[in-house]
Amino acid sequence: KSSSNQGNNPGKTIKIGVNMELSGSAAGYGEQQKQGIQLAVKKINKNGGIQVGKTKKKVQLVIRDNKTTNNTAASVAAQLVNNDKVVAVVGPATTNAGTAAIPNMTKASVPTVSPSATDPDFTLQKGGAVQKYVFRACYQNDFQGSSAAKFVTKNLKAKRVAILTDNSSDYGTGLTKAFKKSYTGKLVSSQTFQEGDKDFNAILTSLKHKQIDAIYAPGYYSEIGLIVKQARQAGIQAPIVGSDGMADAKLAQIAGKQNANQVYYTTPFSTKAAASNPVASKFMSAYQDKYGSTAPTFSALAYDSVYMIKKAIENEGSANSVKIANGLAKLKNFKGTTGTITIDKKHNAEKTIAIEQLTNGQVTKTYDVDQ
Amino acid sequence: MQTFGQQLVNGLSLGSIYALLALGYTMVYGIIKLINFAHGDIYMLGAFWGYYSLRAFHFNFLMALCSAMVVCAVLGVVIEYFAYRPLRHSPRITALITAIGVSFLLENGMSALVGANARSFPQALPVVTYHWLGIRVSNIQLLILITACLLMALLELIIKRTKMGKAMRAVSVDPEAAQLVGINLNHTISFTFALGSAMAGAAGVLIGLYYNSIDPLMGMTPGIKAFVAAVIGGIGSVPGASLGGFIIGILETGVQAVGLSAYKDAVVYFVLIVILLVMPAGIFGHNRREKV
Amino acid sequence: MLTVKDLAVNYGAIQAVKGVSFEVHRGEIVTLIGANGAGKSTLLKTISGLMRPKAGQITYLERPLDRLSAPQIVRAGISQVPEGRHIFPGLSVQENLQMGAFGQRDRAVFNETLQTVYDYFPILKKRRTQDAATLSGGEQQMLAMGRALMAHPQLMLLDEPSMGLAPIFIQEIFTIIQAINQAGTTVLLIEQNARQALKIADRGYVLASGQVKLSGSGAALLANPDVQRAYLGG
Amino acid sequence: MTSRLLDAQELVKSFGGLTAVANVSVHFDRNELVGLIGPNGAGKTTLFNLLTGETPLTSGSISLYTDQGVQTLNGKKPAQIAQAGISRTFQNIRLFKDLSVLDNVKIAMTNHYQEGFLTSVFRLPKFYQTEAAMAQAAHELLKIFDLTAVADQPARNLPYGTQRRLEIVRALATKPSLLFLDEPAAGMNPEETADLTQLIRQIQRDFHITVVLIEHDMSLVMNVVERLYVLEHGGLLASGTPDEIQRDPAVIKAYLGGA
Amino acid sequence: MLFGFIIIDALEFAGLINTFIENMLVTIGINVILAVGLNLIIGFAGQFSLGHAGFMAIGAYATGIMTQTMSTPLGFYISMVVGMVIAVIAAVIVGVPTLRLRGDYLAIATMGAAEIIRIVINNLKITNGAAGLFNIPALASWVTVYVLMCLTTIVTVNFIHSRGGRAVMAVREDELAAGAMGINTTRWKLAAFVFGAATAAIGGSLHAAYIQTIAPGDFNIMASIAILIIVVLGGVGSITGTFVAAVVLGALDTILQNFGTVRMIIYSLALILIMIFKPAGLLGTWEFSFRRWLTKGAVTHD
Ligand SMILES: Nc1ncnc2c1ncn2[C@@H]1O[C@H](COP(=O)(O)OP(=O)(O)OP(=O)(O)O)[C@@H](O)[C@H]1O
Ligand SMILES: Nc1ncnc2c1ncn2[C@@H]1O[C@H](COP(=O)(O)OP(=O)(O)OP(=O)(O)O)[C@@H](O)[C@H]1O
Ligand SMILES: [Mg+2]
Ligand SMILES: [Mg+2]
Repeated sequence: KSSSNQGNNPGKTIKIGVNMELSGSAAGYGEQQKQGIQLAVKKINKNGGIQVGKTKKKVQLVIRDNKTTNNTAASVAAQLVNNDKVVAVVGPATTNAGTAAIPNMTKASVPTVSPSATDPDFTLQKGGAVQKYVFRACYQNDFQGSSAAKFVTKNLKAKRVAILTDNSSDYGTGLTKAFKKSYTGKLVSSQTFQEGDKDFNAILTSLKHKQIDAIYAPGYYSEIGLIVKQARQAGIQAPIVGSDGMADAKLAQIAGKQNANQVYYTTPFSTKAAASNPVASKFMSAYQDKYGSTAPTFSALAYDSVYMIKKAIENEGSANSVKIANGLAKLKNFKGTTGTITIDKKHNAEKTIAIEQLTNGQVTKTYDVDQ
Repeated sequence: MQTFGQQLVNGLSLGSIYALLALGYTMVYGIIKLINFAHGDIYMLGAFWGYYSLRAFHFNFLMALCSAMVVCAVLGVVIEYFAYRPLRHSPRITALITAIGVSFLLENGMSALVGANARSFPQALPVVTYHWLGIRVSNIQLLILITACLLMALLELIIKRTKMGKAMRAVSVDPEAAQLVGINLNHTISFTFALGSAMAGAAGVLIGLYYNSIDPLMGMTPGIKAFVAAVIGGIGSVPGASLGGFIIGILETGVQAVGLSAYKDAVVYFVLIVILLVMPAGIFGHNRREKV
Repeated sequence: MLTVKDLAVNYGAIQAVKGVSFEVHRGEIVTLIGANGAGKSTLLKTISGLMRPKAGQITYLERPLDRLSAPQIVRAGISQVPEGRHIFPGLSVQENLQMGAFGQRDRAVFNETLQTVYDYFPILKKRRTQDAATLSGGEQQMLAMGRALMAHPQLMLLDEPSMGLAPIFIQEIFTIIQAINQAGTTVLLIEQNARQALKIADRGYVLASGQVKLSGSGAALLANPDVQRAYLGG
Repeated sequence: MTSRLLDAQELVKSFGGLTAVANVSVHFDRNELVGLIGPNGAGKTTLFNLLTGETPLTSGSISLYTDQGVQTLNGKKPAQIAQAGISRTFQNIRLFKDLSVLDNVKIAMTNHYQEGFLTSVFRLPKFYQTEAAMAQAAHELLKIFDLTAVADQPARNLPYGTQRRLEIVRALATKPSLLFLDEPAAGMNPEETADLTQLIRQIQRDFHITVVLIEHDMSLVMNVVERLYVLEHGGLLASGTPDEIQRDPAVIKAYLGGA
Repeated sequence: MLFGFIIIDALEFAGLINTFIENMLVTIGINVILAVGLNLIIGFAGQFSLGHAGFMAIGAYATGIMTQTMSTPLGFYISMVVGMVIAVIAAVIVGVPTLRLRGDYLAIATMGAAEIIRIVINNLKITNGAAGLFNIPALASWVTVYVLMCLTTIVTVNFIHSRGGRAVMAVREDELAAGAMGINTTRWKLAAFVFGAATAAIGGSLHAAYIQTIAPGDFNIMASIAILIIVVLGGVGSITGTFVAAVVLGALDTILQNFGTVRMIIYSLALILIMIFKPAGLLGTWEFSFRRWLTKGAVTHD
């Protein structure tokens, strides 16, 4: 009753909320995203802030932890929009927490940009209409999964594929679903694991004698790294193909450099391509300076999320939350670290996808996948 | 057959890890009937100690292992002193909640301190893989298995043969009477925590080395599994904890080997329930039915 | 040997012992009798360090006891046979006796004491490898006494050793208490079986609702009509 | 035999290698006061446990004679046996310590005052009627045993002797025809024991029930019981009137002692 | 209770309660429902169950799935009843064998059972696997939650103060003695367990319909533990304590949102300290003068 449909307006500063998984099971990824967000805001403020009409306004972050739980994500969303009066929110990182936040965001007419919620339906309402205030900076699963399937068929010429899915989140299962939909070869085996699992020897041993041409393993680097390591140690040399959740330098560290061979993953954020992308290379070096390591994909996506909001404000010439949502919906050819992004009708981020190949832990080759 | 042998090796290595953790659980539970929820997190701290001692202090592997055991032992004693000792005469469920609190504190404290991210563990021992009848066994797998068995034997020896061990048994059955024969309750309980936590520290370093990946939440799931292992084996019993660990390890491996990986944990819990229904105090537990 | 002065002990808000004073001299058997809930067990627990006094002093051989922990008190020469026996189930009879000598380091002394205990209680020797939990009530009581003896006490505190025992055992237990006393151990005995206790006691105190109501030699109390009416069944 | 209440034939109970009760046959008639004595570990409590279903029989048969005819108790659960009219007290007091004295008694009446789930959860009028009836019956019992003053106290606050008395009241509240008392005088001093002796006589008289008691205190046993069974090493050593038993040399040697 | 409702509603109309506060109140309300049921099982029946979240999941998924096609208030209540029925069946299946176990063994067995429920949900098609269900119609408002919270509490308290409640407490105090008094201990333990499960399902339904998103991860071991914490913190065996603890923890959780990353550190420290200084829980077994409370409860109901 107190919430207006006019949305929130900025005060002296532009308040951007962060509804993020900073504790709980997704804390590792949430933390990387927080780093990207903070890096972006620091840079924006160093340059004087965001141009709103005629004045420049600084950005103020309000960071809140949603504990990787749905009801806290909803509560954090409510607090950000009602009490903190933010004009836009970045996060949550996961689809579940993200969807839990949507009703409260919508009620307050404040847009939210998730750096990494990948479920195809995340941005959609029940009937299929678009969620007016929900956006994302990453691919949705269908796109990434089908790209992987194409790559496996065309480039790797794999006729027999085994799937190893992270079964504890929508990320792994969604990608698997998408992969299965477009892969036409033979699925030899489809097994699952849980977030936090460390021992994959049993599954890998059972795959060993099945004449597999490739393994599709969508998931995060912490588990896939171990899968790569244990597969190679078990003597499985088949290519391992994954998704952007493993696009992280830690993958090779965990797997061991000598094991990280014939590893491929779909990614918007090619470290190799970054060299030719000035936005990305600047971000890379800034991240390296601040945190002393190679920038992970999640940080890059979160960084882009902030800049997408900035761009929307500048385009609209207003930092009113409803206007920002309009601006985000109309975003075209936005140059981000993860590529050139256009927001489509369903509020998905359209951008090119690349596939990177690791050899001895280093990115040695980048493939383009044409759609 | 080869696959079977390989899976057996997989199961045994996984089982020895659970066993190593279950030992600490079973000891602490045996003596003060506390499900020490923080045990898995002490194991995590052991792994992190190993990580830093190898990287920053350039310890060799053995030194890292031993120092982690010492550090974790001290930590276990400190936790007992501050968090559990004040509650010794309170309902057990209160101490359980405190243990959960300690567990949260260690997990989130470490996340805040070093970041929630997974990191790779320094490879302090070069991996050597032995082939035998087509079965691959790595030196680290052997190391873990042997360490688990050695520590188990050592523990059994301490409990059955030494004076402290007898004191532990006495305290566990009747703390008041134990004091009346001159046993210092606090020392005995501290000793138990030290011993149990040292096991967890050793497990932390070994597992860090084996899987090469550690993070602040790594203790949560294995902690619960290890407790389940201890219960299956008959909580309070050292051989039981080891047996329980191996049962779970082999069970998980078996379930995944036949392609039911999605139901791996469900099967473990199902077997747990079935075992408890047949043997309500676990395999080696004595079910002392209350005598009226 | 043992002096208790104005001792008060509480369980939370409940005052179980309200200012009790008494003495035990070396070589004596002293008995405390009194109704249920009079505070007898509480008193013993306080002497042996399981509970802390709220007020008053306990001195043993000129030393204050109230600062010492239970294990320290055992080492100082006081051992208790607790109410309800409290043997260690799961440990064998012999292990139970070993636990009794927990503070003891000298192997020879240990063996000698063990021999003495087996002499008092030959049945325990027969059962020495048996799990203590499977002993009968009377045997458990003997084990509890044997275990206390293993610590080589100078002062032995006995809390209702005859409770729940068959008449034939009761006689035996009192005989053994006398024998232990004869061998040089001072005994503080709590009993519901007041008649038997007073018969073997040098002196006795009558406790009622946390306070000493009467005291005197065993024989005098036995003859006291009040005691007869209240504690000896007329 | 019209006055027979319970017949136990050739009861055997073994725990692993140990035979705690070996081939014991006992019977109890209506309105009897029977004693059960024997050395520690003779199997007295175990025999009670067998008769009340607490411990399953190894072999043997137990029959209860009720108005509806003969009923076998073999294999029945304690709760079923209690419902059939056998109640007991325990060697170590087992009251519901944190509950009030009144609730202790009401709980024992559970089976005599049925109130449906919905009736009680939604507080229909019948609930209040049943509760009132139950409370009244409970208060009447408490009055007989002089416990009215402490009706609202938690049981743990009562002195030991009173707790023993409450345990007997609780057992009576189940409206038994047969009552087992396991060492009711343990830990009581002679004065309290004398009171208890009176009480047991009174119960048996006023409630017209059969009472069987285990006791080591001969002043109590020999004063109240009409008949005695003596157990030793799980077997029946002797049975008879108190006078006969007191003179039986075997019983003197195994149990009573010389004094 | 009616009174509390009027006050809060008035505040809402006055605009003092925004979505954020409402969110907090709803969470507290749902937690009260869950914790009251668990307190019945743990505090009154003395059965240490660690699987409450499993039954909550059943209620939540019943609502999540059924209201996809029946997105009306009636559909919501039907789904709630269906959830309760399934939860009751599941509780019987789980309870009959496991309630023979004691203490921590029971805890670990119920935890295992709840995990099995969760894993099955995680792998079923109809539940949409790990992705869970979202866009669940918003059929529960703050009012629904409040009314159901009062209703379940009243029914639970009425149960506790009836013959069944006494039987259940007798089982807690001394199972053996209860059996000897003719109380069918298995049956009453099961009754309490099933009752608790049914209320957990209500909590789950409300959760699904209010948050509009559910996933198997919402109902893991940690979720069961969170409810357990409320029960113990309030005082095992005190329904009033459960209320107080749910409110205190709900408020604490909300306040801690301001502490960013260290929120969980503060939370865990608070937990440890409260337990050390208040080992019997905030209220022990104390109950708010419930004679008056009960009559008031009966009035609101009748
Ligand atoms: N753990 C306890 N908590 C609270 N009160 C207690 C506790 N133990 C004993 N009491 C109370 O303290 C008083 C004294 O108890 P104590 O056991 O010392 O009596 P006692 O003389 O040994 O009796 P008994 O002959 O029954 O052994 C009693 O009123 C008893 O109810
Ligand atoms: N549950 C059990 N498991 C194993 N042994 C048991 C069990 N219950 C009783 N016993 C054994 O059976 C024998 C008889 O025990 P019971 O308790 O019946 O003796 P009692 O005659 O009541 O003795 P007391 O007079 O000391 O109470 C004892 O040797 C006892 O150790
Ligand atoms: Mg006493
Ligand atoms: Mg007996």
